Amino acid sequence: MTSPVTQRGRGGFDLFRVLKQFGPLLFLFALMLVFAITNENFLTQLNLFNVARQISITGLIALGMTFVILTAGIDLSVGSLLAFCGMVAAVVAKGGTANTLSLSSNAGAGYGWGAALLAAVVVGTAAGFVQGLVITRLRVPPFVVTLGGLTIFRGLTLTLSGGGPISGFTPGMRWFGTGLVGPVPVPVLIFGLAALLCHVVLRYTRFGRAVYAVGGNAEAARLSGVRVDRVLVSVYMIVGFFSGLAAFVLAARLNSAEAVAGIGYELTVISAVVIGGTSLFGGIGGVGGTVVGAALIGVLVNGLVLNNISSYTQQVTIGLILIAAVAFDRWLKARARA
Amino acid sequence: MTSPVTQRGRGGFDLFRVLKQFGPLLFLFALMLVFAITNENFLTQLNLFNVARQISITGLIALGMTFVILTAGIDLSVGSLLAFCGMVAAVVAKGGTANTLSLSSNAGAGYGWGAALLAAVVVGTAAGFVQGLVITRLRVPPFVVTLGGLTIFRGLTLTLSGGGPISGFTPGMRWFGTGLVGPVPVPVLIFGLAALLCHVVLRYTRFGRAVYAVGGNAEAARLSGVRVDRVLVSVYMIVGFFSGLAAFVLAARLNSAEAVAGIGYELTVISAVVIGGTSLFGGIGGVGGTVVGAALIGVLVNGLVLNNISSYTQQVTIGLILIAAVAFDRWLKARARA
Amino acid sequence: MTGQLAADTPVPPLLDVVGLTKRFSGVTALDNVSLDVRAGEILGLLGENGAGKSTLLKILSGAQSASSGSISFAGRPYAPAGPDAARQAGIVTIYQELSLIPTLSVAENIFVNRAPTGPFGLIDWRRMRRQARDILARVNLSLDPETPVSALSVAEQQLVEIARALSLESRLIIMDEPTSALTETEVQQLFGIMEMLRRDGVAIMFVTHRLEEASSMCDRMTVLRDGRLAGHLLRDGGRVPVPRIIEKMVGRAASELYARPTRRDNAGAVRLSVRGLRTVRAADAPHAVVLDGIDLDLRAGEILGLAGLVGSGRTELARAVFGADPIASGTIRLDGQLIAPMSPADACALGIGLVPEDRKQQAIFAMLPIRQNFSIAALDLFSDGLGVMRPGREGAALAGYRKAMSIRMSSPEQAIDGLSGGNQQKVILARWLARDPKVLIVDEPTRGVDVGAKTEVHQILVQLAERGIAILMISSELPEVLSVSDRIITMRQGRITGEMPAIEATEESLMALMALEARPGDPQ
Amino acid sequence: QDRLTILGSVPNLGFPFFVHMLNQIKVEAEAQGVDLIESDGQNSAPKQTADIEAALVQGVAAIVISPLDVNALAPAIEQAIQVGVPVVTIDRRVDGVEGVLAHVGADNVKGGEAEAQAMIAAFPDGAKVFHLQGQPGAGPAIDRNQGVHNVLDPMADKYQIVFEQTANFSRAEALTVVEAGLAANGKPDAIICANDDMALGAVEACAARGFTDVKIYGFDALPEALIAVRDGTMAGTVEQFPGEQSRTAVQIAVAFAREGTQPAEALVLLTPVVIGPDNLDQAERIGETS
Ligand SMILES: Nc1ncnc2c1ncn2[C@@H]1O[C@H](COP(=O)(O)OP(=O)(O)OP(=O)(O)O)[C@@H](O)[C@H]1O
Ligand SMILES: Nc1ncnc2c1ncn2[C@@H]1O[C@H](COP(=O)(O)OP(=O)(O)OP(=O)(O)O)[C@@H](O)[C@H]1O
Ligand SMILES: [Mg+2]
Ligand SMILES: [Mg+2]
Repeated sequence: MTSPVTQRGRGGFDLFRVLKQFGPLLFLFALMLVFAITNENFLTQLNLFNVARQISITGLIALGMTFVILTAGIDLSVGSLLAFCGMVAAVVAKGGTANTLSLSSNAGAGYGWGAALLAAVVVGTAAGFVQGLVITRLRVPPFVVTLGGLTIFRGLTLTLSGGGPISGFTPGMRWFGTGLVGPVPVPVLIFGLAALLCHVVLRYTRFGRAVYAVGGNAEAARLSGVRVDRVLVSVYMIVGFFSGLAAFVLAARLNSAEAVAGIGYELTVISAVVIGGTSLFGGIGGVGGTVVGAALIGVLVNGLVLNNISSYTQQVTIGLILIAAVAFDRWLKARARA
Repeated sequence: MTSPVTQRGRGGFDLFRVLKQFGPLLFLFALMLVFAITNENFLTQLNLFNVARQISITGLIALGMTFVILTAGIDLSVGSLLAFCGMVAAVVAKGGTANTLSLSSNAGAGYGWGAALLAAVVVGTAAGFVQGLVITRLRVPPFVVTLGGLTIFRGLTLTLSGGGPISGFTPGMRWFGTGLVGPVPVPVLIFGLAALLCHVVLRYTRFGRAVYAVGGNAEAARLSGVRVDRVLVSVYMIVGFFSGLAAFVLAARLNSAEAVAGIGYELTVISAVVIGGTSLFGGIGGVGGTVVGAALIGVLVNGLVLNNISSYTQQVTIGLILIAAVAFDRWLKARARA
Repeated sequence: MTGQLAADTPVPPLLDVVGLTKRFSGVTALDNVSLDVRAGEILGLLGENGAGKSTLLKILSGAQSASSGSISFAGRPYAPAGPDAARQAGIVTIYQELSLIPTLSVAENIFVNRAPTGPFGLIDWRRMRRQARDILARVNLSLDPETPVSALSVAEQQLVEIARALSLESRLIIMDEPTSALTETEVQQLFGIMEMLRRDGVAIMFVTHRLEEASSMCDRMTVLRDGRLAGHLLRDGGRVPVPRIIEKMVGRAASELYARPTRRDNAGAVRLSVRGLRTVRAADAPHAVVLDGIDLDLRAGEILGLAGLVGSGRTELARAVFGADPIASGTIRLDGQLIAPMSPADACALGIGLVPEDRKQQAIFAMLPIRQNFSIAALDLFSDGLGVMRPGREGAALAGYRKAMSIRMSSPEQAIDGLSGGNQQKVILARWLARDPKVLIVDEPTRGVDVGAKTEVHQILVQLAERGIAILMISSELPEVLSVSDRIITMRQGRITGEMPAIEATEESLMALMALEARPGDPQ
Repeated sequence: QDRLTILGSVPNLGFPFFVHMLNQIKVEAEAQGVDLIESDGQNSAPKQTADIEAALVQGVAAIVISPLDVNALAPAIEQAIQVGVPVVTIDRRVDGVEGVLAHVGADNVKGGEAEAQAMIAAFPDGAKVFHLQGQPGAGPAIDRNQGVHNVLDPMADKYQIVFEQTANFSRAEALTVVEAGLAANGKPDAIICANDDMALGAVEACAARGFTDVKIYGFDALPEALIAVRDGTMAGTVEQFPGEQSRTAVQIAVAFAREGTQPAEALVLLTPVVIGPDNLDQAERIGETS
């Protein structure tokens, strides 16, 4: 009597169980297919590398944000921190805040790209460390601490720069934003390597395991001997590090560090992570999804711009498609479960 | 031998147990004290009513957001929805999108403030309803749905208005933004009444308690017979309603509905709720805290402006003080525990 | 068999389940199960961990839906759309995994969705508190109804759940392991209430792994094995002997259970020594017991049983020693060295382990795979010097425990919340066994674990002790304490009230010590 | 011996253009010997309104303001006028409010028109054009866009806008948008941008593709853009003399507040000028580029 049901259940079963892992990826492919059909320039190598380069900035930060969100935390300060680290890198690269506007690089004056890069990531990591300390020691929720960070770092950036941009870097520094290795843009290479590293850390190290455990159930993690506070401080340092790295790459790419850089990035970055399947309540997800999420957003914006869709319609479309992407993912998972 | 310890514990105990309930409020008072000392104009009736009127717009939305956050949800779309509802109200008030820029009110043409108000809250509530449905039926996380809403409603607003503002309303409508009842500005009155109503709903109705139950543990609430999905849809409708109401008041106050209205409000609003002690993980908090949180932000901005602190320094200070306010609250609660 | 029973009695069954099947992805949890329950009877539902008991009950309570099969309740077809519908129909459930809302007060949890209202439909808080107090009194729980549930012990939560269920109008009460966190006193109280309900014509379905309980309480028993019906057992005037139940459950003749493990005489030097331990009252657990001058010696190679009533402070003692809660004063020595574990991580590093009593809140990572749940306390052992995991080592260790404790899972990558309660408990035990600590504290180690596996767990504890590990075992099941421990101490109100070699102890003597009033002359 | 206090309010200090404006207000206020309350609208009409309200509480003698939005700031400005505080507006004129003491400005629509005219002058025979717009809904974005279209729409056959997108006044966004535009449409002859930041982003995008001869026009005449014009990477930028506007406005406001002097003209309009390589010396901030 019940066997027909059983068989029907088993039939569709396996396919969905495999597919459900790849919801966002499938959606990304579908989207790319649509754009490939509607615009012949979409699938050109030039355009695809453009997209890849574009997503690499927010993508880098999204890698760090994945760690944070896996612990059920959040970091709203990344956009401001990016601006701040970029400004610091620029000041170092130019050797001070004077003479900041010459577009032509005046290599002699500054401290070179090495020092600038170091400054950016050190400042980013240190900012993350401080925020992590406030979160763990003073028990202020991450949302509040990093929202404070959002306005604090913006204020510091404006103070440091006086509101204006700092422009004109050495070719050595600019290579990190505009250079190529073979056919691959340097930012894409950096992003790719960083993603790989993060994936390995999350999946194959003790620290990665601890991140998932803290996000899955912080109290259980504590009672299992995980040093929860250390893990938390570390993830904010990681996202700070990546904000600094992204800041450096962005400044190198634009040949300029701007005080208004990164406004609103927090939402883009968190979207990439969440669309990639990482749960805001922690413990579920990973870096692979984040890369797909970042790519999905990048492709979407690029495809709409390529098709010269009006910016009003673009906004409506982007919103709808992002929701659809996640809805599709949920639907696949629900199918697999039933 | 143990009695000294016991006594010491008991001694501080009661004071802190009472105080811990009022962390944000105490902090607010301290802040007001500082501003009262540093600036003689701060405590004037005029200034205090200014502050109250200023916080009433985001405050109204924050009331609705309190419901959402109590269920462990979030609504990022409120700023865009505010712009959209405001634009709809303006179109209704002006009787169409033509002739939208005359600042002098042309009462004959439009449909009157009643219709405009109705349109704003109906559109807001309906938008919340749709978002709530997507969240509960398609199981898309609130963060994603309302982030989509954030761009969708902004796009719709721009489409509706063609990018420009719609200005010039009847005195009847403007009264809601600029009028006085006795000495009290109308927006403050509306905010006060709404806060009272929300407090009663949350504390003294089954629906209100169901909101807490869903946020405390949705699965347990379901097993206890709470219709979780209905509660969820309702809270998004409530925040939508308040976004519509706030939009109407804002348009009335500025005598203009702008397409760029409400940008970034989501963070201000959520801050007010969180600073007021409502947990982003749901189940804990209430409307009283939200009012205090909104007031804290409003007073802070006002006091810094009054003291002519430079805008950049202001941003840094605001960030630090918001973190300090919450840290103080946590410290009080932790003290009470010891 | 069902048919026979129905023919014998004129009363039609209140609940009739026919051919119920439930499939999860990859697992058939219930396979064509039929049973019935009549008004005024207590039906025991028994089976090994993962046999499908909870699944069956969840379907009846509307929490899950069946894949196929039919149910009728009170003569009408019954297919509840949700828990609310089930309740409307008159079926009330106490779930195995506690389902209270931690952020709300006890009173509110009792009255979720049905708070008493006054004028204008507004909630009448005062009436709610009063009624809550009355309801709590029925299970002899004298809690302030304003206390948030998050501050309650597992046992207290269990009692609140029971109280809530009793306060609902119902014709069938489903209880999934209601006694697993309770000590004898509370259990007897619950049984008293169940008797009363039975007399009032309420039907009860009752799941337990304490077979003595089942044997004494149930009018009939339905036994599940691997999701299939293994058979029914009738009281037939006398009690159903436990070995017969076991035979039905496991499908073969029962070996001797609760056999006192062979006496060992290998208690070595003092491993853990606690002197004058005191804790402070915490605001988030205001009514929790405060330890008041605990002195304790735990020797290498011995199993020290810790007995006490609910709220006697056993859990507090375990947590304090493990560094999970701050201590106010006192010393803890490990191998003679003064240690003051500031945190569980420190305790772990020193070689102390703790299996907590509250599995759901304090032990499992519900959404994570079994593998990660298993290895979290021993990451250093499963990784190399650089902190890179060695999945091979990890997998082999897990496979070993899976076999040793017969953990029923489909794969190590399965999320742990897909396991039955008992199997989850085994994974948590394995987590700490893998750590191989010097001192292992187990708080209700066999909560929800079936008879067979319980024996295995006991044997494992004994083996550990034989290897020189010092074990402190907290258990609310006196037979377990008696059979596994070498030495037993009892607690009451945060103090140690007695100590004796297990060989001399009896349930009666322990009960007497557990119930001992504070000695006269002691400061309050 | 009461020193006067005035309010100087600009829409958004995140942007260098307004930073310059406020700096010039500050300079002139010092020169005039008055105290200045500085206000940053932070891109929010309610915020700028609140700043005006706070200034009124403080009892300022005059208000010099560049309103974020001409309509939304009208009620606040009206309120100031009602309590007898003189208001001078800079850059953007508030319509329909009676009693504004004076307006000093260069019309953004006119500026947009001038920008488009400059492009036409460079390509008399027609051109393929990209157009980068500012933040949707923002006042200057709307006005500049309208100016550009006022000029180009009637000549749509000769000057085709093949690609028109917003880049939100942001350099980073302009870079990515132009990259996509180039991929989809190939090389344009000219790119018209609603501010200098976007123009500089467009410069980077074109440079990356080796399209160094695209004529790129910006708006605001920021020092960085002036350098780019001098170096030939940008073709031109629109100068609206924000510094002069600001200083004039402060002078008018202070004179009225001190002596009740009515301004000679209630409407001071500076004609926007497109700065190219030839007339760099006309740029207000050319001194900051050396
Ligand atoms: N949500 C789920 N997803 C997948 N499998 C599940 C799920 N819930 C239960 N199962 C499986 O169904 C089977 C029966 O589980 P159930 O919880 O009913 O056992 P049980 O008899 O109550 O055991 P215990 O005595 O340990 O509580 C188990 O094999 C379990 O792994
Ligand atoms: N820091 C804490 N945080 C949360 N809960 C706590 C804390 N300390 C103690 N508790 C809870 O308070 C309860 C008080 O009773 P206690 O556990 O001491 O008695 P017990 O003898 O272990 O009995 P049982 O565990 O059976 O209730 C504990 O079970 C524990 O769950
Ligand atoms: Mg079970
Ligand atoms: Mg206990």
